[in-house]
Amino acid sequence: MRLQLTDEQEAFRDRMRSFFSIAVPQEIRDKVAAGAELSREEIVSSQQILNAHGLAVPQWPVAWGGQDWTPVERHLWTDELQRSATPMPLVFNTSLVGPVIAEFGTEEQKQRFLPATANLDIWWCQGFSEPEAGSDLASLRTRAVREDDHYIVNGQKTWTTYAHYADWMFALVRTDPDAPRKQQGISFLLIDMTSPGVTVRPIELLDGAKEVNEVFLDDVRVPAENLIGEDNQGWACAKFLLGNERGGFAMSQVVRRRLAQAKQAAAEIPCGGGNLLDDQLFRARIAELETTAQALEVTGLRVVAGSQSGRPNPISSLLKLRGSQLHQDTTQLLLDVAGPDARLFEPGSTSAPDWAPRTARTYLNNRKSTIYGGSSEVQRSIIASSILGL
Amino acid sequence: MRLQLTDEQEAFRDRMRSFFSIAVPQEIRDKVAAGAELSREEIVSSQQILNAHGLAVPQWPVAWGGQDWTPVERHLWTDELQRSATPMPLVFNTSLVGPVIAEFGTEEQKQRFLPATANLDIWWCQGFSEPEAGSDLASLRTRAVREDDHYIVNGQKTWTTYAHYADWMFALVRTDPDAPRKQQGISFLLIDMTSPGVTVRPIELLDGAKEVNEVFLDDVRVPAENLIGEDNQGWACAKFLLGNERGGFAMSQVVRRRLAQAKQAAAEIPCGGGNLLDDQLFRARIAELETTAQALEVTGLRVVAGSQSGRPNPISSLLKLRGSQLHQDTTQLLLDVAGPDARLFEPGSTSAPDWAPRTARTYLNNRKSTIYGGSSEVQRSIIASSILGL
Amino acid sequence: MDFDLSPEQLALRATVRDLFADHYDSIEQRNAVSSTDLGWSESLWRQAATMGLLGLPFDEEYGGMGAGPVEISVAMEEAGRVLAPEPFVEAVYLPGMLISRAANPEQRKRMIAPLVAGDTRAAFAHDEPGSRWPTNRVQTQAKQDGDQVLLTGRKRPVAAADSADLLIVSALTTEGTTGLYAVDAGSAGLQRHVYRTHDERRGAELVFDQVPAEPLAERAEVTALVTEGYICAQTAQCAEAVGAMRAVLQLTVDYLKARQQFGVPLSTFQALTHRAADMYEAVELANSLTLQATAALADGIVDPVLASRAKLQVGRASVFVGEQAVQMHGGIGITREYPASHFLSRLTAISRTFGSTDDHLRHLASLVGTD
Amino acid sequence: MDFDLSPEQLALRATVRDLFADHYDSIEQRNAVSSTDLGWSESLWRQAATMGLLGLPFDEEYGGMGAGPVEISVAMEEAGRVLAPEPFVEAVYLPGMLISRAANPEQRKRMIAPLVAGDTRAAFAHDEPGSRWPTNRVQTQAKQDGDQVLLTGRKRPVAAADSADLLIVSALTTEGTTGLYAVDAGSAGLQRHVYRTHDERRGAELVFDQVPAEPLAERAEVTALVTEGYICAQTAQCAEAVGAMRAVLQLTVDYLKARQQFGVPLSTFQALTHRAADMYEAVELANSLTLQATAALADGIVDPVLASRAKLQVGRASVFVGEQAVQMHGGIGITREYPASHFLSRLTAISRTFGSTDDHLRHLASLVGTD
Repeated sequence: MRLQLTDEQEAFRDRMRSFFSIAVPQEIRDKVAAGAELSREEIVSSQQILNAHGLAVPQWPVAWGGQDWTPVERHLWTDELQRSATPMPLVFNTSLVGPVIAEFGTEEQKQRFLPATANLDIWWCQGFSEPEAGSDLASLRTRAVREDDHYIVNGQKTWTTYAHYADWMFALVRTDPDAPRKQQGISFLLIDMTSPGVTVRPIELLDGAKEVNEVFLDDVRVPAENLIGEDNQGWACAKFLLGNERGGFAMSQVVRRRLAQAKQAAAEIPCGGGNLLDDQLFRARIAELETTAQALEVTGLRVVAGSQSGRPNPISSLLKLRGSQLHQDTTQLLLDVAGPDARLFEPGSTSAPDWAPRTARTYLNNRKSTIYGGSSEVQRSIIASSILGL
Repeated sequence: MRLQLTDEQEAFRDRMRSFFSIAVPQEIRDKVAAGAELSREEIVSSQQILNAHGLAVPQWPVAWGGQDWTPVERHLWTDELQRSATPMPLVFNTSLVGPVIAEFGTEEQKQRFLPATANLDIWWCQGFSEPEAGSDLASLRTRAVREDDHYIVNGQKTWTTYAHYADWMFALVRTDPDAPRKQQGISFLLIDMTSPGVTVRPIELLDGAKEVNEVFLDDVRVPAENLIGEDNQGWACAKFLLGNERGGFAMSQVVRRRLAQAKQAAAEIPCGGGNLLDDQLFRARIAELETTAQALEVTGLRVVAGSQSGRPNPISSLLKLRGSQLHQDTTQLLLDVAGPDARLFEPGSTSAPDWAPRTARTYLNNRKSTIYGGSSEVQRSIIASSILGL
Repeated sequence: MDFDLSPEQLALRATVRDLFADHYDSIEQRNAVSSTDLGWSESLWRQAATMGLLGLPFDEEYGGMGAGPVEISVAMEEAGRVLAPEPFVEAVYLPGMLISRAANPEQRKRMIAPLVAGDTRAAFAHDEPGSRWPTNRVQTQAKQDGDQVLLTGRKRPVAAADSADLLIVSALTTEGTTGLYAVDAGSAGLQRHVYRTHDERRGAELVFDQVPAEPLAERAEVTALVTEGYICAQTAQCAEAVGAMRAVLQLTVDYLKARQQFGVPLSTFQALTHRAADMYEAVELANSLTLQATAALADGIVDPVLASRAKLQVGRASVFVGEQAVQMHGGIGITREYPASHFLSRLTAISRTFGSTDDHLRHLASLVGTD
Repeated sequence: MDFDLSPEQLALRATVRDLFADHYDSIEQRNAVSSTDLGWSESLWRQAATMGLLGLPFDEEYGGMGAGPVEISVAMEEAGRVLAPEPFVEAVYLPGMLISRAANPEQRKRMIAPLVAGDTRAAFAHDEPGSRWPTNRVQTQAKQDGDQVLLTGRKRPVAAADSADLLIVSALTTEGTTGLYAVDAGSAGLQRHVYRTHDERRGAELVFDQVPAEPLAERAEVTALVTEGYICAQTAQCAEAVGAMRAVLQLTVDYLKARQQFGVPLSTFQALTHRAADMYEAVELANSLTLQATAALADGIVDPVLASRAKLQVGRASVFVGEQAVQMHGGIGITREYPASHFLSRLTAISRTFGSTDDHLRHLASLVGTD
């Protein structure tokens, strides 16, 4: 047992740290650090900078731009990316559809899509959720009927993040409604968002953000060559993909940044005779959060150090379950530190500092983190069944 | 809306308060206040004092020694009893079997049992739980087979509080194993504990207390005249009884006493530069508990003030659910205040003050309060189904 | 001891419920109103004035109903149920209460009657940038200039100040005492920077530059007065929160029954139904302390401990119930098209107004003593 | 970065597990041992000495294994799984560590070797009535009397002092510094008042009346030494707690599968299975910080923040897991005949030894700073 990094790992970390400290323009990283929203262009341009240096998709096969890194090195890459407040590469591209195409796609599909996906020349969105299928993903209803060399797709997807930015959607569709189990009869299809019959309607979230959408698919013609894997075998792709989604939740540097910001701001806020940072109840709240953050970090390292096979470790459900709650707890902390000014919704209309109103948006927006990507209830069920055998 | 007492109610309360301040010997009340265990004799003699003044069974029909009080008066009686640290009348007698006999018994049964029950000349224990039937009471297996003018009873009861003190047991037994629903075919039987075939085995609890028992019933002959209500209609008695059990949980004065004791002790305990009572984290913990205690008290008063019919109010599930947890929270508070001395199990072996070791016993013993009398899980199910309609 | 409402109070509740039902029968109707510039309904306001709702706590000589805290709580609980955005507390009850306590008879008549009639609205400009409950170091200056008093300083946030006609302003006199002043919101030298809140209310930052003001009262009473005003206002908001929690719990229960997942309704999942039971518990305990705090005010008792305990219990419950309602709705819970998210926003705001939950816990902790 | 045990450590774990399995295969066996006067098994102790378990952290010149914190944690986690009542930490590791740091070579040899061999046992007498972690105002007096030092004072509680041969005692010198002293437990003038704990351990209150003592060290190192000793001991106990939590979680999971209520196994009730998932989460997070604290000690780093964070996380988890294990077992959970209640007792004790969870939170709060 040895928790410190080896000399090689330290050297690797230092290399990442010095690269990320300058790779992406400071203005963009300042926005990330402040929790402000990035434009599409800013996200694209940062990913392209990373990709130009081979650092956008390290988890991919080397042949397609990946790096032959150990799990620890991959962790250090993530950690240093976050520490520097560099925008993360677009998760839909690099963690979700990319690995699926690399694993299940034909050589032709790989050549067509993977380089453009790594470079964010194609912006992907995820067409999984449907109005009647939330946590119960397999009950999806969007139909795809084969007609010669096309599928005709009809249905509705929802909670589609960045659909309004996306060039393509990877979607689960039902190709055999008569299959004995509902998980069978589902296929994994790539859909060009410019196809006739695709309509995107934004859904306004509770914080006012317009990042998710409904996507209506009316008689959309999708060439059969855009099928990934076998017909009716899409559930295998989905399971592979969801394993990666769950493993990707470990934004501890974001939590650390929020804690640091809360402490800094608290030192300026009057409380009792002194300031809020002197207050023992506040300090105890910070101490609890810092302890949980550290416990999650070490747990994440246990997953990283133990992952030989690349298969998802069931303990990653724990990281998602507790990590999402810690995210919410730290957004709530900042909301409380911001005080009365947090309630002013639109930064800039008064002389209140911009960060204060933003805390309410961040708090409200983060309520989604225990719902999306496998809700906390689903994570508890996974732990109970696949770890505890209940 | 008026939360203050009327003049009549205040006068009633003062009458109770002055009576209870002297009725029962001070030594006994000191033991109650300190959370020490009472002997059988002490419990009997206090109840007999109350009964001599008509104050042991006010909730019974007036004809059988009860008082024609309003719900508020009955509440004030309980509250003042507790405030004075007078031992509560034995719940099995006064709240459980007594009202059942008064409601369902024959005139002969009433005459035979009720006066002796009120005066604790008969000590009752409750034969409901069985090894295989915990929260699922109706699945009990103890059989009673009618033979001429007797029932022959075979089976096993468990968690039987004070069975080792008891003269009689009121028990649920299965008289018709073929009934279509398991709630049918159950009868309510009174069993003389001195009958041949009755064996009591104490169960040691986690705090070392020997208050609950297993009771084995081997071919116990019970005269048919000891059946309460109709054959196979015992479930009606049980439901009536359980309604009273749940309503009886509101020992707020006990909670108040623990909070006061914790604060007093904390003022003597060094912490940082000063004492524990100066510590803001400790004070916040007290403030939270005092707030919850008050919220529960007012909720209890809402139940009292609203109970016209005498039927159990479903909100009493809430009082049991949250009240039992508050009891546990305050025992944990005292445990923490007692510090290292709490761990010394047997008071008296060292120079540690007696109250400190007792806190651990009380904490451990109180774990039962969220299990017995309808577990917290059962209470949540009741709230979900009968209040929320889920 | 009696927790029941009188026949008159029950009638008031029914009338208020009808009024809100006419305007806010659906979240679409409510959102349509709260997205206007004003952010609330002038027609509802006029009806509220006509039926006496705006004048509930005020004397009959000013057109008021001579009612009290119980009636206000009854009305505010109904407002909470439908998330009514009208600033009853901020624009009428709180400033009106300060005026009725601090002002002379002529001022009272002149200022309260039009509030009650629905012709004007007021706002209480007290908080300044950086101030935190319960301490507010007022730095706005009140300077005597010949006959008149001129105010200079900055107030933020000031709820309902966007549409107020009359401002009640706290300011520091040259003698170092704190006074209350009435200011015409249209005065020269006064800037208003209007803002919206995340719970879709309105307010303004006010910048005073030598703005003429009319004195109402001076310290020490001002501190006690503001404390009393805040306790009345926060208790009314507690009742509003109870109404909101009841409504969003019902919404959640209905959703659990209707929504199917994995081939069965969500109500078959015990982890969810038991959490709903915990939400019920939270709401009822919050309700109990709100009732108690309200009853104390009705008896003329201004008790900071009772008020803070209610605020603590309501604050904890608001966050738990609001967050879990959203959580149990899943995706639909976090969209603005569905009511759950609006309830969370409002409950989040209430639990951080007139002192946050932490602030009140800190206050109660400071008051703990041996009995 | 590597969380795996070495082959030697894995072999140690297997050996220790077998040792405990031989003695504590059932709760009846364990209860039979812990209800004796001694409260633990002398035969197990001898075997532990033979296999080197008692000498794990000590130098080979004293018969020790020259191993370290990782090996101790491995052994203590196994002890926790079966609730082994042997006082490894209290009677050997903690006092032995103090001796090895404070004593001169001759004393070390004389005192540590018999501990390692299993021939004697020690205890660390430091706490005095009323003292609370982290402060302990030592009032026991050490007076020079000719050649010898005489101790007078009272120590309580002193874990494992009931059966100790050798006492390591902290006392105040006439110069006002704190020293460590070795005392023969059979000395004249020393009274032992033996007690049992609720978790079925043993200890004694010690009353010293001019008891001859042998000096080991003096302040200021003593304070640092005790801090270091406590951090080592509490980290070992954290590992024990992790073992106990793992075992009682497994016990609970097995019970949920086996126990039928309402015609179905308890494992069909989602409120219970989801709580089991929360227990798993609590155990694993506690385990993570215990591993980290252990690894830091293995690297020679004595970090009070890491140690207190582990203690906080383990303390919170211990209470939650212990209480919920009992709760989910229902009636059987609160009897001494069934293991669950014993796990709760032990976890309750650990979460309040070497500082309570609240004490460590308070300590961490005092250390919070801007980064």
